[in-house]
Amino acid sequence: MTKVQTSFEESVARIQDGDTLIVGGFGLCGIPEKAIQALAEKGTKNLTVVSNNCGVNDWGLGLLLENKQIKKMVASYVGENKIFEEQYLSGELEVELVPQGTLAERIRAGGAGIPGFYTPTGVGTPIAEGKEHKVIGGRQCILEEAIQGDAALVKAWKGDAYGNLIYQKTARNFNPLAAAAGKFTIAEVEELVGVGELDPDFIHTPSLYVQHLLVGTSYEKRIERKTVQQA
Amino acid sequence: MTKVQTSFEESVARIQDGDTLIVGGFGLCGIPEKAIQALAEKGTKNLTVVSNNCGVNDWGLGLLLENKQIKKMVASYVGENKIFEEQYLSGELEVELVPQGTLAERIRAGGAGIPGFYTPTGVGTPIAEGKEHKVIGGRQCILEEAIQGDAALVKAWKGDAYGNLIYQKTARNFNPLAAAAGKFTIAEVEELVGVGELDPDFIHTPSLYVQHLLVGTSYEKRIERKTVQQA
Amino acid sequence: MSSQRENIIQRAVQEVENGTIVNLGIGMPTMIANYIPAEKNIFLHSENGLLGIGPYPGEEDVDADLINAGKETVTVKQGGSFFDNAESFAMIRGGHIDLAILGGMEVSSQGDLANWMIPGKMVKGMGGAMDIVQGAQKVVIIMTHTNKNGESKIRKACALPLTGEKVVDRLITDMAVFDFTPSGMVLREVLNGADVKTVEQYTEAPFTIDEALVDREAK
Amino acid sequence: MSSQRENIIQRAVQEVENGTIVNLGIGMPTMIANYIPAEKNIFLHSENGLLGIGPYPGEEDVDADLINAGKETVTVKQGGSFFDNAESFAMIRGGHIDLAILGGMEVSSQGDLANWMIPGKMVKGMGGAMDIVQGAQKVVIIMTHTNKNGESKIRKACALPLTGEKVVDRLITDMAVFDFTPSGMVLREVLNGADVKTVEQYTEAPFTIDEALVDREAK
Repeated sequence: MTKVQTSFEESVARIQDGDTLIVGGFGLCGIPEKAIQALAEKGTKNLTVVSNNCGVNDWGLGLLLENKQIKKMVASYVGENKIFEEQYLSGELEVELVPQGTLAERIRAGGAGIPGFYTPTGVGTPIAEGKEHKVIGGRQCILEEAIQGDAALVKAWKGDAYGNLIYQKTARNFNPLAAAAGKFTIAEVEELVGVGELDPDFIHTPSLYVQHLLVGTSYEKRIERKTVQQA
Repeated sequence: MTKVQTSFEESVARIQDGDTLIVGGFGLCGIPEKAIQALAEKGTKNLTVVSNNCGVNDWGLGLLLENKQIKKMVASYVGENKIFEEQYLSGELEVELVPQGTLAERIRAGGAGIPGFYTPTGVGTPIAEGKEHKVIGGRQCILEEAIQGDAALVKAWKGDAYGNLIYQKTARNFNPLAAAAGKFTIAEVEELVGVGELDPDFIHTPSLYVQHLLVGTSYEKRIERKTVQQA
Repeated sequence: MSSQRENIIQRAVQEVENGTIVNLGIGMPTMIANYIPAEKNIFLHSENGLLGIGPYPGEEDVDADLINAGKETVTVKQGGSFFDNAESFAMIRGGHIDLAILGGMEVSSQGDLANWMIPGKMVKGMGGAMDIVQGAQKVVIIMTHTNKNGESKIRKACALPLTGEKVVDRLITDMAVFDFTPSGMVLREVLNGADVKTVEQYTEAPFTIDEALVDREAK
Repeated sequence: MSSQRENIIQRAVQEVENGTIVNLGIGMPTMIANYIPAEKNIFLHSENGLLGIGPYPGEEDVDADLINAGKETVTVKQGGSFFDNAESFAMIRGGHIDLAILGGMEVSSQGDLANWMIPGKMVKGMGGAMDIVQGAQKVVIIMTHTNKNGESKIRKACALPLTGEKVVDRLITDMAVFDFTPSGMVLREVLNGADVKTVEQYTEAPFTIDEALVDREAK
């Protein structure tokens, strides 16, 4: 019943060429550093990656870009990455830009078995082109479809052997949504705690969403924009 | 900035005849006892009440039924209440039965600004009659619409003056969904704690969903089916 | 408990595999929990917002804030969790429940289920049943083979309003086990001393017979 | 900071009312936070999952797990909370944010906004802007009145791809404040020494002039 694994290499070997992968994180905050590194080493190709951003040149999902492992990126903002720009302009990389709230909701819908939903977000913009429109409750909306992943990579703060997870501060971001929407979810945690140590009233990702759980060590947790108070 | 109120009577006076009211609770577990009692005393009429169940004869939403304050009930299961049966069979009470998961999702959608969504739940059943059908991802679905309340009544375990709430065990049930879907949300808590005492990583209902917060005393918390282990 | 119900439960509990997430319906299915062997590590899901239902509490541990979907006081298992109803049905609809065992009133040969409403009688509501039959990875229905008048509850087509269309994976009665496959309803097992002939006699719906079962009877 | 930007921020901060929930866009809008008077109890919402942004941390309190939507390290205010992105945008789309202040590239006379994409240039993405303009109770856009070539950014119709259609409630520039009403765009205030004539000269979009403003200029 334990989901604890010890080899990131073996866990990411579950991911096949051509898979759709949902990856937690916002910018470089709360990204599954270790699983991404293992996947970069593994070299799995033709991935469709769904994640709010695409890392930076030499970190996070940028590592997979550098290796040309990503065929298509689904994201809301990709402005922090030069390699991304090159591959996109050369036509190597397919890109689907999705408003952040719609992206979050589509991933949630994927985990929650809601095949599609209507939202006013994007009406009258290029995002709405080709999408079904419907007025509901007096509001013009467009139809958006759920996103499910063949696999999901998430990063949590603490987890137990059953796969219960808690996240810290804004490192939560897309992680719980990704965990639920992955058919095979690999969670990495900073700390493995005993079963029963996490308060059942305050578990962010209940155990049933997680298939593999690994403990990562020496997290870099790079900061994109360190801002401090002027003393 | 404090949302703390002292009079249930004054708070429920915000609710008008004919309003749609979303009420937390599952069976008699986690119901907003005090606000319901105050509303029964106030006598507000022609209410549309959205709640998973409708209390029992002499407790919970059953008190509003007894007073004939409810015009229409939207629920998933109403089998525990004799008065309900009488009013329904006499045609006094309008009833919309909604599958429990669809009810939860419709209330969540109301709070989340999702006007409608597709679900496979209910396809091929009386629930699907008259609803738009669509095949998404190979799955036959029906369109369900969001539910918003003019007001919501919820019961939490602890809350702070800003309106942050936490719930206990299965008393959480529909309460966080109702809190978000009410245009005016009245939350009652067993304990008021200082601002900053609730861990920001573990708040179930963030403050912005709550308009009034009241402390209830001597909760009855009736049990419908007390079951104990045979020694 | 009648021996009929006891027999059904005894067979149904074999469906529960180690390390799985299981939702048990209200009534007879709830009782299956008491028969799950201790060596199987099962997480029982309760749709009112609990993963990891524990045993009924001792008198001193009864907690009004901790109930199951049948509104009975329960406990929570180590490693369990609480959540709201949107999350609970996200688990169900999203395919995160491995197995659901529910009661039935009628099952059709194509795997339709009716278990929530009898026209002319007071409608109590479907609760979470319509969501569960659509969402669980495997849906097992348990019911007596016939009604009080000895008539088959396994029908060519359900007469009662449906809970779900083509949703049943397996049906367990006091007499037989059927699977619902793309090529129709298949008799897999005969139980409690019944034979294929008896099952045929008491089953309105047409079905085929598993080869292995034919072989066994031929011996 | 240029005095133009400073002027815009000074006027924009007046939009922020005590006791409200406010989302500030990346860039110039983020800087508004520094100008909110301490006596106003505001909860700043950050769409990456934080209600109650506090000031930038001291050097020793920098936490990689605590950032705002602009990816800057921040702190959390007492009474704040963290949540996932589905919840964060449920707050936005569901109308639970009282005020959003965002930057703009172009605004049209009917309140259309373009602020995410310049054809021919590398597309970086819209982030949460399309959700915010649809969901916030009040949407205030801040931008310079004209572009580098002195051309009006307030257009009859936006030339750039839209972020949202008819979504702007108020526009604040270095020269003027406009409101978008069912009867069209209305000039409410002239700022920083500009007069109505100058505003008319630098504004491509047609607008009417608030009566009170006409009266004031007539004096």
